[in-house]
Amino acid sequence: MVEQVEKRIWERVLKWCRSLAGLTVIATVVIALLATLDRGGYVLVNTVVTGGMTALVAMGLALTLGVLNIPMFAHGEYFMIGTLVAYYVFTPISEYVSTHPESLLAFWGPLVTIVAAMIIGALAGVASELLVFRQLRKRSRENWVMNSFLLTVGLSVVLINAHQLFFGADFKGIVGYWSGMPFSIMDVYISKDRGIAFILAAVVVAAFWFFMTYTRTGRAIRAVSQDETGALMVGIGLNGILLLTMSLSCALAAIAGAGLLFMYPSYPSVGLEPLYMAWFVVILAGLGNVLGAVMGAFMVALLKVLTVEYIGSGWDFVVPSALIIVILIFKPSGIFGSEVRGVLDK
Amino acid sequence: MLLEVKRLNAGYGFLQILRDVSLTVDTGEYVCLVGPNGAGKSTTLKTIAGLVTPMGGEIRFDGENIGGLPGNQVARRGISLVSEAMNLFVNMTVQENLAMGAYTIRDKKAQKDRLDFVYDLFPRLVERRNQLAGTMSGGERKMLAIGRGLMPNPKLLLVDEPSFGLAPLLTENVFQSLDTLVSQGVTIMLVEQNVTKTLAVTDRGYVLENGRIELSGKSSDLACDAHVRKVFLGV
Amino acid sequence: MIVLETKELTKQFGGLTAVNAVSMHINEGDIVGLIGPNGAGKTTLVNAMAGLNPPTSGQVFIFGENTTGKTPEKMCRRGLSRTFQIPVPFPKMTVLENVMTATIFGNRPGTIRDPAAHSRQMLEFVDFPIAEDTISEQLNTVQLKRLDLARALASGPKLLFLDELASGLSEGELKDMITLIFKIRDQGITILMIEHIMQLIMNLCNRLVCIQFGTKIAEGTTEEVANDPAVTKAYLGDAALDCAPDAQQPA
Amino acid sequence: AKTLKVGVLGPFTGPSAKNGAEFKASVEMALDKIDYTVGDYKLEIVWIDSQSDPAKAASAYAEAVERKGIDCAMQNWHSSVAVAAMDVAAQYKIPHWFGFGATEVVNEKWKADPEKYSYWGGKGWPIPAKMALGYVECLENAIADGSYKPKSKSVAIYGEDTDWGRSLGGALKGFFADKGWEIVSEDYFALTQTDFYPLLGKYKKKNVAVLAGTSTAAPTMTAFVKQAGEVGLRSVIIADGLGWMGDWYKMAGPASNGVLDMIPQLTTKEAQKWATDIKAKYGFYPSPSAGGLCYDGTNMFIKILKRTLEKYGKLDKVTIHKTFVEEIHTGKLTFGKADGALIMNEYRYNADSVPDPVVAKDGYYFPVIQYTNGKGDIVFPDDWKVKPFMAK
Amino acid sequence: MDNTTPSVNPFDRLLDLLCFTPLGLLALLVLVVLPLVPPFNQEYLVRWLVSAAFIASLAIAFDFTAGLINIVNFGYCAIMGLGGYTSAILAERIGLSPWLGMLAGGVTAAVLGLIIGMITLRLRGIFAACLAWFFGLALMGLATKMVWLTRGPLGMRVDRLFETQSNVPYYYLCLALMVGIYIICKWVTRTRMGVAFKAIGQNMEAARTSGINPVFYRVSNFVLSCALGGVLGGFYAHYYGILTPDMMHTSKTVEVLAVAYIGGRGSLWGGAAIAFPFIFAMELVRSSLTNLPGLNLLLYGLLLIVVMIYYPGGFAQFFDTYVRKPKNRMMDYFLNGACGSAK
Ligand SMILES: Nc1ncnc2c1ncn2[C@@H]1O[C@H](COP(=O)(O)OP(=O)(O)OP(=O)(O)O)[C@@H](O)[C@H]1O
Ligand SMILES: Nc1ncnc2c1ncn2[C@@H]1O[C@H](COP(=O)(O)OP(=O)(O)OP(=O)(O)O)[C@@H](O)[C@H]1O
Ligand SMILES: CC(C)C[C@H](N)C(=O)O
Ligand SMILES: [Mg+2]
Ligand SMILES: [Mg+2]
Repeated sequence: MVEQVEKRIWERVLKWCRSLAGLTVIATVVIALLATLDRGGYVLVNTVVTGGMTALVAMGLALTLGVLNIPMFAHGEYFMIGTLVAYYVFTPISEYVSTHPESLLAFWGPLVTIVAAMIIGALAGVASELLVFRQLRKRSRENWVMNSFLLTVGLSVVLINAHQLFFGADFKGIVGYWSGMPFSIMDVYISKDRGIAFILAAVVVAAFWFFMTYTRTGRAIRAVSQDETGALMVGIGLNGILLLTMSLSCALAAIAGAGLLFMYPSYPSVGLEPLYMAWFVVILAGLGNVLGAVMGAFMVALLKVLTVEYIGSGWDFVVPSALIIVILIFKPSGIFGSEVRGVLDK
Repeated sequence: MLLEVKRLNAGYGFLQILRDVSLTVDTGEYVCLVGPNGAGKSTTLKTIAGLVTPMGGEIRFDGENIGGLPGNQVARRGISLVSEAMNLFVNMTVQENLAMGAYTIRDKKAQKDRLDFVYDLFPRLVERRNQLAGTMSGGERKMLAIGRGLMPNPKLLLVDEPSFGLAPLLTENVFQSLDTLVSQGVTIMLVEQNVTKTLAVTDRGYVLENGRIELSGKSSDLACDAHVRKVFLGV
Repeated sequence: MIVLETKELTKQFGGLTAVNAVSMHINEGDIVGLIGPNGAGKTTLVNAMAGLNPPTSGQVFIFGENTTGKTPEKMCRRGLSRTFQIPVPFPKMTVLENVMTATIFGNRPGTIRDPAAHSRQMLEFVDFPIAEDTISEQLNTVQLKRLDLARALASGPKLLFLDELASGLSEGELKDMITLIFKIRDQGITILMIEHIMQLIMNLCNRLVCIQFGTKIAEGTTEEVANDPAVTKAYLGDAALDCAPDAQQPA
Repeated sequence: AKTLKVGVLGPFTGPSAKNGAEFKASVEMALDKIDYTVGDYKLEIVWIDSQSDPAKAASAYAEAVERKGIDCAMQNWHSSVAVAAMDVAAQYKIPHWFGFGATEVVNEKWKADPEKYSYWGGKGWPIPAKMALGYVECLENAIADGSYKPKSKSVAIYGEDTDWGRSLGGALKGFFADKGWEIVSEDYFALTQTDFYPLLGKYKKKNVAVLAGTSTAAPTMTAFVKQAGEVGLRSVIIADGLGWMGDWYKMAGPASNGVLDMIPQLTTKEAQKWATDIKAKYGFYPSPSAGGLCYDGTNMFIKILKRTLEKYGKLDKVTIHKTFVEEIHTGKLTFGKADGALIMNEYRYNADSVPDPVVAKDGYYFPVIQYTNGKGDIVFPDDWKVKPFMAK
Repeated sequence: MDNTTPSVNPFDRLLDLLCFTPLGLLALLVLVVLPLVPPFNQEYLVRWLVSAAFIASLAIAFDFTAGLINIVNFGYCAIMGLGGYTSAILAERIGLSPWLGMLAGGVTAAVLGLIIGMITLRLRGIFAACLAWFFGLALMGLATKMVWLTRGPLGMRVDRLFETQSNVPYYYLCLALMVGIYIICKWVTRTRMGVAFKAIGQNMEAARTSGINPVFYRVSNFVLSCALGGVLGGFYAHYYGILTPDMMHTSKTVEVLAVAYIGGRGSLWGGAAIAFPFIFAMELVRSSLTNLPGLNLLLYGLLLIVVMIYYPGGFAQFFDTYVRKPKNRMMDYFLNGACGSAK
């Protein structure tokens, strides 16, 4: 009996390995290891650390695509909101800490900052859903993907320029969250900020995964993504779930923004680069596939690191775009497959 | 009366489909709604289930007016719809689909009981419990859809065209399951194209034409009615 | 004359073999029924024959010519048309424009002088109940299927595939449908139809093919197949008994 | 009274809007001092937003001429904008003073048709090649006197992928190669890039002794310096432009200790007072190289206007242009510490140098500085230095 | 598709042949005389007119793909940029005349359109849009990094088309381009090709089984739309006199897309009609409220949101449903023309 189960699992693993998803994951790992042997440990470490952060942004994007069926172009702007909130919350904290270095805030301050950004990001998501997307949904669901996409384009323009108008265009940045010596792994140094940001990303990704698969609300979100009418029929309040999803997705972006403030100072169009990265990841992994996005983030990170390593800085736009074009040609639904109905069926 | 629909008007956008539809269903009854294509049968069910907003009229369920409530609120009050399109969650397993069906039940024990009930009714679903709904055959999906509709232990089950696109063998199975349910005391309102068959199994029926109720009565009487025979059987 | 023949036709989706080495043929003037349980692979088989989903292996011959892997638009020009199980014609066009599209592109340029008139004729032929300037996304499934049929006929086929054209029809309407399909056959069009409604199958078809799990389990005249124990077990159940052929079947 | 409309071209919105803000503050400060009057002329300012985009800038410029009727204009930040705007200025014969935009292209274009482009009066920033030598000499000096002993004479060139970044990078590359340094790599990255871990990892692996390059965007430059510290690079970093933005230290932090930059210092009392005035009025500390140069340029323009009025009795685009040609391009009219220049000893142009100012220690000159805790100390040239160069 | 009635006079027939209604013709005449009457004869306003006409032309050519076959070419401005760079490089390296250069730009853009068209063939809706987007990003990346050819972000200086300093000739050229592009696109939609475009835009499978070869029609649509974009890119290069990779940026495509969609997708004329008031309003806000930088863009974003929520069919749909059904026969003739087709 046990043997049989083992054999079954083994067979499934083998089958997965032979699928496209399995092959790419294995290839990614192998390439990463080879490059590491060739150039040194920093390749691997950089990939992992960069990948973790990209995952946070990409996951939110995949969520809006998968559940709300909105190809979000304004996702970077919620990242921007995250950086903005974090800047205004953390600056006074760090001033206080610089005069009271022993205070508990030296360690907890950054976390407080990130939580604040998360809350404001979620509220921004709620506002956009109520004021923008729900209005369109009420009026017409026809051609939804395209219309909602244009809405997000408009939203992005509005948010960027609102930042410019109310907070000015200067760079609002900080030195770092946690002071102290960098960690060192495999002879590679990683600053505390990056290390903790990575851990934070890992925790958030894990918590999010748990939430989506095992909780009642998480399941309801997935149900809505697969069939809205069906969800209504079993008693799931659609509006509530859509609102929740939007705020979750925006909160994820805001966490990423706040967590990376030490690298991306806040300014109006800071969200563009994370947005492009997130889109790369989401297309690569499959539109709307939230967990695939996590894997995809690491692949894109590796691609970026390798491009800089072997081709040169500044090509990290051209090479991923070219690769994604190739992927779209051969596997339009992405490596891990797409879960979006409206996009695939229409 | 469990369900009382009074002078219901409904439609899509500016297009009105239902005109002054009135009907009633009593607890424990097996009622059918028949009518030619495009008469508005599915629209009636969808309006009762809250998926289409009524333009006028009243829907009383258990004495409460539920007209205009959104679908989830209606579902919470004990009405379950098994729609034509089934609306399954295709990327979830059978078990997860059933669990979603019991979304309104928070009590773990009660959920378990319902699951056992459904699995008893459709042993085939037990075998398939870890399969993704999207990969199941048409008939299995129909069973799953009915099973999911039964999960919340509804006071009223609305079933829309259970035989649509099903092979004869499976159609037979589905009808048998519905019979079993009725004998277990579930109230059912059935919409079905196969009029002869439908009128043979149900207690009472309504005939809907062009969005209006044209006839109603005991199913056995309707089966002999000249008008019904002319419209549906062409004789 | 054999108008369509398949040899060991196989179609796989990833690991799933939806159609497994099916060899069958259709004679000119036949109405052939393709039956089988849900998910048996009927639609997939028809798609493979019509070029919509090229087969993994095996060959298709239409009018004696090897058309394996030819695109559907080429097949259409050769005289093969089809309707869809889930029809969504051109949703933003009017009913007439829908049919006209097929009239214009399905026939050799120049053969049809007045596409509009030809299309109206087709709509009339299938008894289309709704005004020709209705936008087709407003139609319901049954009407859409009817429109799909008119569209398929407009391109002047010699061979026509019908995928569950009659599901959702009431018994009275089934009778009209039977008459209509005979009318089509009488125009010299050979028909292959997928159907679950035995009343229709028994009344219309002179030959049947039954598949299960992608494999052909029976082929032959209607009586032979309908009485085949394997078919009864896999597909018909007791229902077969209810639907003996009607006496009034036209010649 | 008569009015003279003066356009001020700058990136008031878009990615370099911070520079725009410094421009605005500096111009207003300078004009406040003279109460917006020159002789019997009232000066009226028209802000021309370049939006960091040459095409948009050209439109906005033309509109300022035609709709708002500017008679003359001044300033500018980007090289690409300069290339486009100098055509518009020539088209409308609008004398334009002190446009930044260091690129060689401007000079080439200017020299190809000096008459036409004489309207692009004098640049506010010379081509990078004239400035970059200082860094190399500074390091060579330190090696010579034994205070700096690099493991190998290897250098990596980096920079933002713009005209500015590439021209400075190219110049540095040439100078280093001349002195026998090995160029390990040359990378130009997007202006908005802020993640340099992969690039810095590569440098670390190669054990480069010196990193040399530039970026005008504060987030980019500060991120580069900060992350270099994080990955544990021990190289000498030349980060040209790190200090151009007033608030840079808030982002770079202690990682900037030991970094080399070229930046004029606010050495004089007036200069420091100017900086505190700006802080009081506008809420930020200006940088000497954006705000400071702009302030000097504006004051020099006022001097030009005064001279024009004196000489021709009226101010319009013709007379101002005449002053450009007759007084400035000949080196007759200069602007130095005596006139109240804050940053440079003297802004002076002559027939050889135009459109660039004369680069010399007593003229337009940037010292090399090294940062400690956010404060720069001059380490080169020797006669100005306040501290010796210190290797890490 | 209707046969024209024999009683139509030659003027109306010509008008119909050119796809104009009397109203459209009137609008065009207004645009023609506009730069000659005050206040529009000021150069800066002519500049605005040029950029409006330019955006209008792009919107028409963009709508030819987005509106008709329902694929949003999200890399459109990158393709336009390719046309511009081709023309500029040819002019600089081998001294090709800008007029031929514009054509050459059209040709290279068409070739790229051919490639993208072939590749996106298997893809639907959003995937095709993404692919075109990444093509655009890659192209922009190449323009940035191939410094030896394009001078990268340093910007490439291009000789202008006309010797004069005035913008009026450019305006007329651009207006002519706009009208030409409109007529070409409209003509194509009137032929059987137009029917095929509509059909494959709505249901690929039904189109194929009706005998439409999607490869041919989809690719020809892409090629034409891209070729027109390439020619416009050539115009851009020789008008502004400078090319930077920034002109290929997604935000530029967004601008075109916004105009085309606010104008009304699938109508072709909607974008052209809306471009002029739109550009003028934006520029006016920008230049009058210089102390509130970014406000114009904020308003533009809000406008896009409001239109998309309340009127996703855009101006063209609004016009068709509310204005175009007059009681009066004269009005009807004026709005719809004698033959009832177009503008
Ligand atoms: N979503 C919709 N939007 C617009 N019209 C619709 C929609 N759904 C159905 N209709 C129209 O409403 C009418 C009634 O449809 P309904 O589905 O209720 O009929 P039915 O009696 O269930 O018919 P059938 O036997 O075909 O299932 C039809 O004419 C159909 O065209
Ligand atoms: N594109 C596809 N990808 C993967 N599997 C597919 C695809 N299309 C069909 N299948 C699978 O192939 C099998 C045969 O499907 P098909 O649609 O041919 O069945 P059918 O006989 O027409 O059934 P029905 O009577 O329910 O229409 C099914 O199991 C189905 O899930
Ligand atoms: C002023 C200069 C130092 C920088 C400016 N961006 C240029 O391109 O020249
Ligand atoms: Mg129905
Ligand atoms: Mg089928």
